[in-house]
Amino acid sequence: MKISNETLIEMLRRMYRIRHFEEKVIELVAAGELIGAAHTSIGEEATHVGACMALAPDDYEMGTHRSHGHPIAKGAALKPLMAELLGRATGVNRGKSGSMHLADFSIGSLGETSIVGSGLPAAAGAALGAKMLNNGKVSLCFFGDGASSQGTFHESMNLASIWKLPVIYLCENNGYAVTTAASYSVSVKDVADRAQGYDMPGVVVDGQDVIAVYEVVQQAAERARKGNGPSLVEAKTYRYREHAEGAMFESVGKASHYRGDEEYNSWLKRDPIILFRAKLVEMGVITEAQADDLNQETHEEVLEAVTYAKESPLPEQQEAFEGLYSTPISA
Amino acid sequence: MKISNETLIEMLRRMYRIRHFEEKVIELVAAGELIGAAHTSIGEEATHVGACMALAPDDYEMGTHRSHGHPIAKGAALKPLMAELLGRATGVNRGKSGSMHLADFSIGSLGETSIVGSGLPAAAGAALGAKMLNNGKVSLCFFGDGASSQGTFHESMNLASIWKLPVIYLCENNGYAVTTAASYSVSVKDVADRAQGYDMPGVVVDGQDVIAVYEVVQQAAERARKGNGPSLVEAKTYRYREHAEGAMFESVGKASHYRGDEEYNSWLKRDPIILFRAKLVEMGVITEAQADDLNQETHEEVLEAVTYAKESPLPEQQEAFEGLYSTPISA
Amino acid sequence: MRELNYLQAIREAQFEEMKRDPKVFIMGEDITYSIYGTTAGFLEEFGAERVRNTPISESGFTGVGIGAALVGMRPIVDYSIASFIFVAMDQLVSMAAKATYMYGGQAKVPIVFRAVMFYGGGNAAQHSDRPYPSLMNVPGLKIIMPATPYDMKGLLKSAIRDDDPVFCFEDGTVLSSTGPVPEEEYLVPIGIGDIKREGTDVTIVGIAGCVALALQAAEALAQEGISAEVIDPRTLVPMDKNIILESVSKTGRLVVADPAHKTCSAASQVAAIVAEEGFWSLHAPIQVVATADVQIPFSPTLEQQVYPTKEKIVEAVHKTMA
Amino acid sequence: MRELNYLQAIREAQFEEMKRDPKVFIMGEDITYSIYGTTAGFLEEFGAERVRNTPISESGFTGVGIGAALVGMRPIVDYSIASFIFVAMDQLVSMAAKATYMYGGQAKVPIVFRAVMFYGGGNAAQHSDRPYPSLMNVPGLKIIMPATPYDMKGLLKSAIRDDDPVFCFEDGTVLSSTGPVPEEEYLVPIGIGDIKREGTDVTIVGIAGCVALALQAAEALAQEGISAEVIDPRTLVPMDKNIILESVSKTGRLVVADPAHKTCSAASQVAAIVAEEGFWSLHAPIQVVATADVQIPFSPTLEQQVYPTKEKIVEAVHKTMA
Ligand SMILES: Cc1ncc(C[n+]2csc(CCOP(=O)(O)OP(=O)(O)O)c2C)c(N)n1
Ligand SMILES: Cc1ncc(C[n+]2csc(CCOP(=O)(O)OP(=O)(O)O)c2C)c(N)n1
Ligand SMILES: [Mg+2]
Ligand SMILES: [Mg+2]
Repeated sequence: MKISNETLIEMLRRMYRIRHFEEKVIELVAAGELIGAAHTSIGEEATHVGACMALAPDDYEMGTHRSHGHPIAKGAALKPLMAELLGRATGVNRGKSGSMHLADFSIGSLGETSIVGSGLPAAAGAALGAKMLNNGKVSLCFFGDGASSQGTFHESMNLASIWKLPVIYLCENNGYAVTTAASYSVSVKDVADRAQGYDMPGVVVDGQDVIAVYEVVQQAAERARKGNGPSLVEAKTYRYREHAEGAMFESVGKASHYRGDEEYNSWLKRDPIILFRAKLVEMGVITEAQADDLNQETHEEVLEAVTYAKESPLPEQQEAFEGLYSTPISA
Repeated sequence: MKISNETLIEMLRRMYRIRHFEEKVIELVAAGELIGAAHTSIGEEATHVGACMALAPDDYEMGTHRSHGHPIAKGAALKPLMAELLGRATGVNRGKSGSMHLADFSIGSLGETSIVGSGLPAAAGAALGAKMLNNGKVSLCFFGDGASSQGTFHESMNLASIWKLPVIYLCENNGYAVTTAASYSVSVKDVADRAQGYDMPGVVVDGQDVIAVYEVVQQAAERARKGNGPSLVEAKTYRYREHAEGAMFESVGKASHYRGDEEYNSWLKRDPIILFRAKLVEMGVITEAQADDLNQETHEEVLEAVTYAKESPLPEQQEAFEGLYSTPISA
Repeated sequence: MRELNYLQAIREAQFEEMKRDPKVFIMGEDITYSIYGTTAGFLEEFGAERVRNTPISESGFTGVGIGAALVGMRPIVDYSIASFIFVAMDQLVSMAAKATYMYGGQAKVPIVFRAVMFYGGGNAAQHSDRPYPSLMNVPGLKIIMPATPYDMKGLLKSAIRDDDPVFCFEDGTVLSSTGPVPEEEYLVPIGIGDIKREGTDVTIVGIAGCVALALQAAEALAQEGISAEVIDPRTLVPMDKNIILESVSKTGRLVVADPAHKTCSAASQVAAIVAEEGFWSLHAPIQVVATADVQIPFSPTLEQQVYPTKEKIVEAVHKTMA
Repeated sequence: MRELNYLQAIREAQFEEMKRDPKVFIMGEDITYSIYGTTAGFLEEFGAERVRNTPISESGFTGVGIGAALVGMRPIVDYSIASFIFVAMDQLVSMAAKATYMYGGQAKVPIVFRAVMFYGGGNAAQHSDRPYPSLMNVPGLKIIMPATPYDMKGLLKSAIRDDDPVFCFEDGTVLSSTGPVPEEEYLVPIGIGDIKREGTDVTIVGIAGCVALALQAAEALAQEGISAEVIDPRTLVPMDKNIILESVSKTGRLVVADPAHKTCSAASQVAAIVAEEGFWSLHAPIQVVATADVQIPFSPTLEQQVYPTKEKIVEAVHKTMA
């Protein structure tokens, strides 16, 4: 299936956006301007973008504690996201959620959730809603290799299968849950193998190859829209940073050597952005110059987002006590 | 592998014991002498007994709300069990547990638990304990087709596999969870197929054939004792009664026709006791007369258990407030 | 007026709301067979899409309900027995209760959770829980606890129309109790308590099944010439403080009766509110009559000991009058 | 005397008990890497059998711990952050808390559950829970809440030696706080409170991190000539009522400070106990200073608003003196 140049270029743009956004997050954490746990997606951009671009703009997406890249890949505006990370009133969640729980309902991002495994059932629920509302949407749920050990994985896969829900479970297997290797915690070679146990297709894909991810997710989405039910896709990818930003994890990383240098460097060589950029140039979709511009533009977008965030007001103290309910109490 | 006549006869004895015990339970419920939910195992005796007899007498066993047959199959004395069902001070649990939560630690029955799926992790834990204590024991966990949809199933299978725990997961697939067909709620043909997802053997066995169950469980137990880890065994069986005793379920059963007469009768024809008894006679292990005696003896054991229970005192009221802790509070 | 029992009131509320709004649907284990009667005839009326049997996957289908609510559906999740909600606790706490606030108002979670508390029937520790206090400590959930068929129908209908997650706890000791329920449509607002009996000497706040016990106690006390006012908060979160404080300001004495375990019970919360905000009205110590802090034993001889009773409530009132 | 911080006290308690008893082992996610330092060096010392990394399966490994305890092991289950225990709630409630009672004493469940409550650090609603009140309503669990390094080491060692399930909640706001911890072996008994500061005018009961705030408040109040007595129950279940009631009988005034959400908090329970059993000693309304009944917001401007503070405690004391 042919992917339009426009789409290909948009993919690269979003990958750069995520990369620049995350690099800025690292700076802000180091500078003490961004507090709380912050998990970056550097190295996993192809998985995020390939999956989200394969969906319709208003399809549903749910994600994880590694929360920034998913909505950006889905097309979220950067300013409200960055403002959220800096706890501003203009944050997409009004400064209520911070880094681990971004959401942008305007582009189908129904919420990143930081309790590992907690988003899987709700993603099936959004798919059930789509089915009952007959709105033709599909639901995609990002989850990690670590999350695949939660009971909610099993329950969600089973429910999605027996009800033939239009949902795609996308396992971002970056090899580790914090310091714990998937090779230790997952009792089977590929998480995708577990799809058999739920009578649904299970596909392993190279998570550093955005086009490969795009294609398998597009097939899964088609299958879902046709009413043929859910799919499990496992993207093999890698995070280039420690589990989270902040000294604690740095030291853990350094001290533990839970990822050998050799492994680490071999993955660095497969930087999804470098690979995809080279491919597009080679394909003649863009020139090096145009690619540099994309890089430049997205970097500026991020800088503008930071400026916007820093210039935005903090929430009124009173707002801490507001917004618990959607239906105010009659009493 | 040759099974001794002694063992074969003991199997039939325990199957009769369960049958008579359960038939008495039905009477006691109907008479209003046994209160609370009571789930019988009539029709599933071969699965209980085949599995438990394949274990060593002091191996561990954990079970479900359908709680009577498992400890009996494991070799528990009937009197304390029946006394428990009648809420007597002499009950195996001092009248604290009733029908759904029998346990007899003296024969390795570590507790039946009535929250569906809640026993699966603890069974893996008993296996971990056996491994760490190096006591050579294996742990067997009964669970239903309905329980296989709980997240604890997934988590337990994965943990048992990565830690190579000496545990046997025995799914008693009687086709239904209350009124819900496994063919509806389980997304795969056989629960045993899910073993692949945990890199452990998964075997389907005829749950009406006590010797077949005995043999697969014995192999699983051997594997476990050798340190080769867990197994999943699925016994296809059937309950001849409604989900639980009591008018509510009777009416549900009658009204719902969730099990067609044809299906029901085809399973009745495969009554595990009739089949096994005939086989033993045919094998020349026992005579019809000896089989009648077994039937008679076990029936009398049950009657004695009822007499014992009825003659036993009720607990002292004060005991309601005792036994919450094993270590009394220093304060 | 026409009389219905508590289960019929649940059925009617669900039936009417599913008729009214096609976005309302219900799911739970064996729900099409309606073991307790609250969805009798629903499969025929609304079809299998809106009356969904679930596998035994409480966290899974709770989360499915939440996700469906996030995109505009209005699910009713029926757990049958309240002891099973612990399996779904994370979905209730981390997702249902937190989404609206955490996502800055982007998320609406119009979902109703229902569970019957089957205590007192010899089902022992794992089937007799009254777990609402554990959820009362979790901001974001609304918790209703109707004690009569009238309140049940009216509150459940309000819950289904509410845009927030509402947990409806049903008391197993009053399932067959009947009471007047008008034919015509009505709602009972969430967050408003009710004076079930007027009195002047002592206030008895009854929770769930203890409302009926409190009324029996009030009747007995009347014989002795003690005039007890019986208050039913009906909603535990948000709690109608004022109706309790006003009653206590009149009577000066408070007994709280609650089927939950005493430690951190709803009754303790009521006592704490009055000790903080109604202290100057009190003429005597507050008395809490709740279930003992032990697990629920099976044997009827034992089980009968642990719960609040009419007698225990009367005795508590006597203490406050002493 | 030698000083240790709170995390070092946890580490030392675990280390000593694992040395003492080979049946003690510990499991949790990434525990061999000891992200918080409480198991630093354990892998080298005790090996991978007794220092077990778990997959992210909180119900699964909680149940595994329970099963291992049933057959004679003495597991320590480290959840790291307290917000994750909801995933394991059913195993905690239906299995750990109920087994001993329900099986008539046949089952012993010697297991320790540990979780740090990381609130106040900008981790927002899903990572900032202080969930102990939800467990206080569940009979069968013992719940300890050490507020100082000394109490932490002594109580945790007692918990590991206890034959019942003990939940140890650790307060994230005091992790780096230091205090004297003797070199020689000692135990702090479960169920016994402690007077952290003597006083005569008002009793301040502090829970977890609020003990430190209460002491700061007492210091400030001393400047005004108000003598506050600070009580730390140290164990929430079973609660040391007497130490609280005796203090209130002396001071006649009570403020309870608790980082939990106010509704059905530990503070509400303390207030209820005193309103019932210490009423005649009270000269003024009880004041509860707890976390507001909203979820925890991320933005520091917002998050700072919701928790108890030294100032709020001082203000509450002023109210009781007014
Ligand atoms: C229920 C729960 N347990 C533990 C944690 C702590 N935690 C946060 S992220 C994480 C690792 C998740 O690994 P994975 O699912 O592979 O996602 P990744 O971080 O690799 O993207 C853990 C253990 C949590 N947030 N929720
Ligand atoms: C967590 C939980 N959910 C629901 C129930 C109610 N319930 C009791 S038994 C049962 C069916 C169990 O089916 P299965 O596992 O196949 O065992 P079977 O009864 O067929 O032996 C259900 C739904 C329960 N006890 N626990
Ligand atoms: Mg990972
Ligand atoms: Mg079954």
